[in-house]
Amino acid sequence: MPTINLVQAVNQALREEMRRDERIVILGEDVGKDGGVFRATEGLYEEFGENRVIDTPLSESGIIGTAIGMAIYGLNPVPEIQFLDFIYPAFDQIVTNLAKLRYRSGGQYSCHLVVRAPYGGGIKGGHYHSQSSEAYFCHTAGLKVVIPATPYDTKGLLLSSIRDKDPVIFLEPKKIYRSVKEEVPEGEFTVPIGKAKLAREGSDVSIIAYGAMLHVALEAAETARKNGVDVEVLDLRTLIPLDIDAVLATVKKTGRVIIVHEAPKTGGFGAEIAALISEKAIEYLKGPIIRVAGYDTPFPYTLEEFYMPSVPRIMKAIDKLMQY
Amino acid sequence: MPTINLVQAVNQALREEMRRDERIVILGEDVGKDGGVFRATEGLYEEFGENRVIDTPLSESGIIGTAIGMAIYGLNPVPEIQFLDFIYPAFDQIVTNLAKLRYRSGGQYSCHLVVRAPYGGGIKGGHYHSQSSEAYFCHTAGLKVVIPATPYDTKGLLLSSIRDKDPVIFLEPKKIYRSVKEEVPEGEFTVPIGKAKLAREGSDVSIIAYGAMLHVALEAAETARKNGVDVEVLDLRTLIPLDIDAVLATVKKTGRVIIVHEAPKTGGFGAEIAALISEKAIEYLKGPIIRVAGYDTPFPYTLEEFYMPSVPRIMKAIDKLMQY
Amino acid sequence: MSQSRPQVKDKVLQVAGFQKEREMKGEPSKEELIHIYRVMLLTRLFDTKSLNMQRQGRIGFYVPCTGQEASQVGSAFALRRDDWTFPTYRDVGVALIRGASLRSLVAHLMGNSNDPMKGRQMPSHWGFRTINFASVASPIASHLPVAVGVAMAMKFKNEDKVVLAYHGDGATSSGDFHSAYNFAGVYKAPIVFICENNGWAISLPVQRQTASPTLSQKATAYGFEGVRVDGNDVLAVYRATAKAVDKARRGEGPTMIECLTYRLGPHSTSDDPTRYRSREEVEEWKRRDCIEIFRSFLKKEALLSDEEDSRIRKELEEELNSAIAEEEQAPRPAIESIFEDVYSSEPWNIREQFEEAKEDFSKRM
Amino acid sequence: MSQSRPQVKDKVLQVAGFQKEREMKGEPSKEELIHIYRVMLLTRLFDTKSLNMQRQGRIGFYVPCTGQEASQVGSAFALRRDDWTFPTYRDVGVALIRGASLRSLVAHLMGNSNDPMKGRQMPSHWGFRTINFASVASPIASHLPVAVGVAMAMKFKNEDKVVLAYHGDGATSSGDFHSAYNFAGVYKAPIVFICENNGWAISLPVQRQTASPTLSQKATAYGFEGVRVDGNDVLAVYRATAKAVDKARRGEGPTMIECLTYRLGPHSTSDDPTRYRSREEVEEWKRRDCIEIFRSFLKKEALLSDEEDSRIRKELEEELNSAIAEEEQAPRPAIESIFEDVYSSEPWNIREQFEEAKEDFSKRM
Ligand SMILES: Cc1ncc(C[n+]2csc(CCOP(=O)(O)OP(=O)(O)O)c2C)c(N)n1
Ligand SMILES: Cc1ncc(C[n+]2csc(CCOP(=O)(O)OP(=O)(O)O)c2C)c(N)n1
Ligand SMILES: [Mg+2]
Ligand SMILES: [Mg+2]
Repeated sequence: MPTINLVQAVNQALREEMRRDERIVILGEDVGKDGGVFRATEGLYEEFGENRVIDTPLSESGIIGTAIGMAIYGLNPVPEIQFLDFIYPAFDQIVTNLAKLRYRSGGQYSCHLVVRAPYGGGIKGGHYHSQSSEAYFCHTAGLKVVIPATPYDTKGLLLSSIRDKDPVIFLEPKKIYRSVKEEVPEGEFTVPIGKAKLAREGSDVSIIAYGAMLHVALEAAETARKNGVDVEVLDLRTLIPLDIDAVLATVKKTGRVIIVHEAPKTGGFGAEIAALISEKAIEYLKGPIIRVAGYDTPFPYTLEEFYMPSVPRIMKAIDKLMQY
Repeated sequence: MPTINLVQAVNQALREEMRRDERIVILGEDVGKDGGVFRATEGLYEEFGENRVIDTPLSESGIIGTAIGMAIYGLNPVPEIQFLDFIYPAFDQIVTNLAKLRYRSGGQYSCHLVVRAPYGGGIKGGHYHSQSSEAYFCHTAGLKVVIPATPYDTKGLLLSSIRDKDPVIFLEPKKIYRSVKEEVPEGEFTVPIGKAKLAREGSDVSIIAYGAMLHVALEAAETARKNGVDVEVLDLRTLIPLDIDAVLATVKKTGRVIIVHEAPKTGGFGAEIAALISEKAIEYLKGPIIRVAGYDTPFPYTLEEFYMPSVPRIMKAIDKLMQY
Repeated sequence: MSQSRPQVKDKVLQVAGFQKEREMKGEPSKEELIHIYRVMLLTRLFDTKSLNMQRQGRIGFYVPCTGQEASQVGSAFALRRDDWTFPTYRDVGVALIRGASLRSLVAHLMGNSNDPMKGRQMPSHWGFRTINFASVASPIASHLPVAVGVAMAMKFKNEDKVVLAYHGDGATSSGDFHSAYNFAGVYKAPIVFICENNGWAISLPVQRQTASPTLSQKATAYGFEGVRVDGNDVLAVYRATAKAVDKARRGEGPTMIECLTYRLGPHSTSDDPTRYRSREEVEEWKRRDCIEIFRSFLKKEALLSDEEDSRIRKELEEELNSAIAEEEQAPRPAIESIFEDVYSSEPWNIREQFEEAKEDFSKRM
Repeated sequence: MSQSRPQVKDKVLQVAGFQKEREMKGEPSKEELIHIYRVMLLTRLFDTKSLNMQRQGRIGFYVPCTGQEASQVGSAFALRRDDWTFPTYRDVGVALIRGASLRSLVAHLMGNSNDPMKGRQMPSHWGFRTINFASVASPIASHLPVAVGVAMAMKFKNEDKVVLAYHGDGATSSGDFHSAYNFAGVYKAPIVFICENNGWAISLPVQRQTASPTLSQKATAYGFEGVRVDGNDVLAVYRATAKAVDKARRGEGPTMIECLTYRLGPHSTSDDPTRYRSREEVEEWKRRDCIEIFRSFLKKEALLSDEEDSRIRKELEEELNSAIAEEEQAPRPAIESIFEDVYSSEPWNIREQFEEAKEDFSKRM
């Protein structure tokens, strides 16, 4: 089995699925001839032509809006937003049309499509090439939100997303686009939406993470092991619909919870996880629920490694819980 | 002291402050000659003229974007978004410019202004005239978020917001624009941003609410009293920055927490409150943290009274906590 | 500050000899002319009735279209059955000429259990899949990029279908107007934009909406043609649209048609237009009522007699009254419908919320 | 598919006898012409150096402007000191002609403790309050409505100042372009839009950005004038801008100036332009290098000697090298700066996060 990285997994999933499904159309800025600024769509323009890999004008509301129309008319669009930070001009299309069309039309119309966007920090992109704004989409009923953390899951989840019947916001952790590699089978396989993965078993503390933060969490777990603390790590993979059973299972097992995400702490998706735990499993808790998250500031440039959740910050949270 | 309603309080605050501060400029759709679709700006066009009460073209990004420019240049704009549901075309201006200008320019530039918008359900407005999307703004570092629940607080908080140095999203609960009345002094007074109000003291259960839901919470508290349960009700008034001391004080006092908001439950601001409590005061809790919120669907029309948090739903939560 | 009377070339109803021109390809037959008239009249009756029902508290809200029937009916009549329309809240005439049933319109206004929208949307937020009439959302112009996407998909599938997308004068200021028009131009999408310039966007007159002397000239910024027609002349609207639709069908790209017309009533049932516009302006436009104009044309051309006219009106009133009577019997939607159709299948959180809600519902029924 | 050579009327540098025309009101003096040349050259040198520094890993990112110096310097030279500019990431020439110090530019690229942006923004996201040079955000065109707001405020205060707002060809597709232009037209704001049409928006050629044959004609959709100039002719750019700025200052509203030019380098240091455009196209435009054109004009007109030219270059190189050398000594910003300037004062959550972070920071320093 070939070893590939995360962005190659995206590319492979798109290419294979486009061969199988003629309704798939990719559209976005620089996705065609240029192959995407991260090369996620490299070679697709050459293979599938300009009708299926559409370089668009600079308008995110145009990209998402026309993709919704295509979806209504039976195509299977996979629009790309070049950086998640640039999705806001399309926010109205997403909140008003994409999320609500099925509901508002009484089920007469629907618009399944997958919005792909690289997200998160770690590439020295400053405020506008580093944001993690998944919480906005998680709070918007009608959308599914998927965030893979490994090449295998990226391919499997992207295929599931493309085959789903609902609109999916598919966020790719660009920090690890190239750095995380693993064996990924060629050809068809899927990873189900809505199922978390126990990335590491443990009995003392549970870390709940997703995207690039999974790897920081795993590294912290490894460090903790050396200190004799046995850490379990849950990779959510899908934020909406959340795998509540997996979350509650690990909470009930360890009674100590740390949630890690890059997005600013206040109002981030970690808040929802903490709230659900405090609603459904509070009697199992042996201490406070700790969120290790981005700070409540815009994303900085020079000092980004101090902004993003790090192994030392997670270690501190582990210590705090173990000593509680 | 005259008895006025909430929308009159908005109008009075604007009128009085515009007389005092010549830099104040109102802009928005139908705010001038028409006096605003809810009449919040009634009479201001006549008194202050078309340079200070500006009817704009139909473009929310134009309204907020130009208001930011005016603020940078030393004016004190109070743009109105006709319904909060229509703010999304301006979402990029808000997230990209309004929230980040001070930070990104290293403090060289700032843009204080107050975005006023009616929000929430209860007027039979369906999906697009009923939304409560405060959580999006609460998750956006750089913004303050203020939501009054009474005419007195509306006037006092709007004056504080206009005099603040940071961008404020000021959300007005339109359901109670006319139905809630009280005595409000004419002339200058302020209510501080960042301070919650203990709307009712009690010892058994704490309800944390804001906006129109305050009144539903108070009604539930009154009903509970008849059942012998003593309910405390905290009116947040400001969501960002949250009055964490007041939240923790009531939690520590009663040990039983219900959070009420209209916005959909998943990822709503109630999640943040629950998360903070589970981080900072978990040892005081006598039961789960319960959120009584809008359902995770778009806002319906015919059945809106079943969608919105109601006294019976809150009573059920109270019962559950008292029997836990 | 007021919506001036149109200065446009393509006037049909004011020139004599329409009959002679009928050989023109695609020109409506006598039966079709009467059909157009019927639908315009039905639109007017529906509108008047709906406004009244709102005032009586029988429906909650309504967006009237009186005055704009010619722009709506004349344009949509140029379509084939398998073409698509993307209407606004105001386009009752489009729905009716496309074949929407009165009962479904009334059911929607009542938000009852027969409402195709399942009582979820505010009145006037229609959507009828069976007649390719897209679902309306309130945010102005948000449907326009979507309409272009449908047109692009038609082209992608090598079909010869066309999309007709409606919007107002106010909509031209929105970002989505710009995105939609630009994409339509770049991809030569088979779409025709019908701009119902009714002079007002709630209280803002079109002259303060934009400094552009006409709206139709905005099309040139996107590399396609914009034309201006007398929007109260149903046949002028029809002809301009038929021409543009043909062009789009031939693969020659989009057209914008600015229909100069007037909103004779309030913006919606929540609006009081006397706050912002003069009675004189309204009166002037009332004298140009598009239905009156068409009726006198039909009579002058001996296509419609007084008796026929009264008979038609009576028939339509009966149809309308019976639709209303029937729909007023229908119950409100089942309460569990709140929880359906958010996703293609129900996720755990919605199921859980439904379970919790059931008890509340049963207590409050 | 390629950026064609400009077909524009206002060419100055290619016609003889510039000297004779100098009496024209506001035409630059000899000293000013040399100053313009110096700044264009400095811009080029800065650009080349910055690209190199990025390749050497001394800065993290850069957005080059080589090829566009004439459009940038020529336009901004038409302003008064108290006017404002709203630049893009690419507008080094605007910063320099407005008087930005080399050290502040370099400090920003390095994101060090002298950076006025406090190392918070990616390189090329400038902002210098002292010279009324607004703060750049990445989202394309997001500054345009803000620029119009500043112009509206100038008008509100009855000042005779003007805003110059820059944007690219790609930006014309954005919703914010549309809002900004429309508001500018409606309120007759004292603003001039400089569209640096460099042929490409990353990999998308302008011909596929819009179906409009020119970008300048887009202005007519907003009721004001759009003009097209040879963007590689610094004096043509200057003249067109001076005229438009005067007009705006007189209260006669906005103008759009489309400068036809070319991006000779990559879109940014992350871009590989060979993936999407031909070497021939680039070579053709290299032959029209705006600095070469201006230099030969100055020499032909005997305003600049070879020796003076070399002396200027040498001076500028030294200035630049010493600015870089000095800034490379500066430390990175203090770590607590992450937490400052989010609000005018620190709320409890940020204070709490800072307290928690301190320990982490001290361990990792
Ligand atoms: C994005 C957005 N902003 C504001 C509104 C409130 N609003 C409803 S209708 C309207 C005016 C629309 O004018 P126009 O496009 O001319 O259409 P008309 O109502 O005249 O048919 C406004 C401002 C809205 N629905 N959507
Ligand atoms: C809203 C938004 N979408 C996408 C991007 C990514 N992006 C950065 S520059 C650029 C092209 C800009 O082209 P143009 O306006 O012609 O300016 P130029 O770079 O040529 O100077 C794109 C698409 C962005 N910065 N902002
Ligand atoms: Mg209108
Ligand atoms: Mg460009």
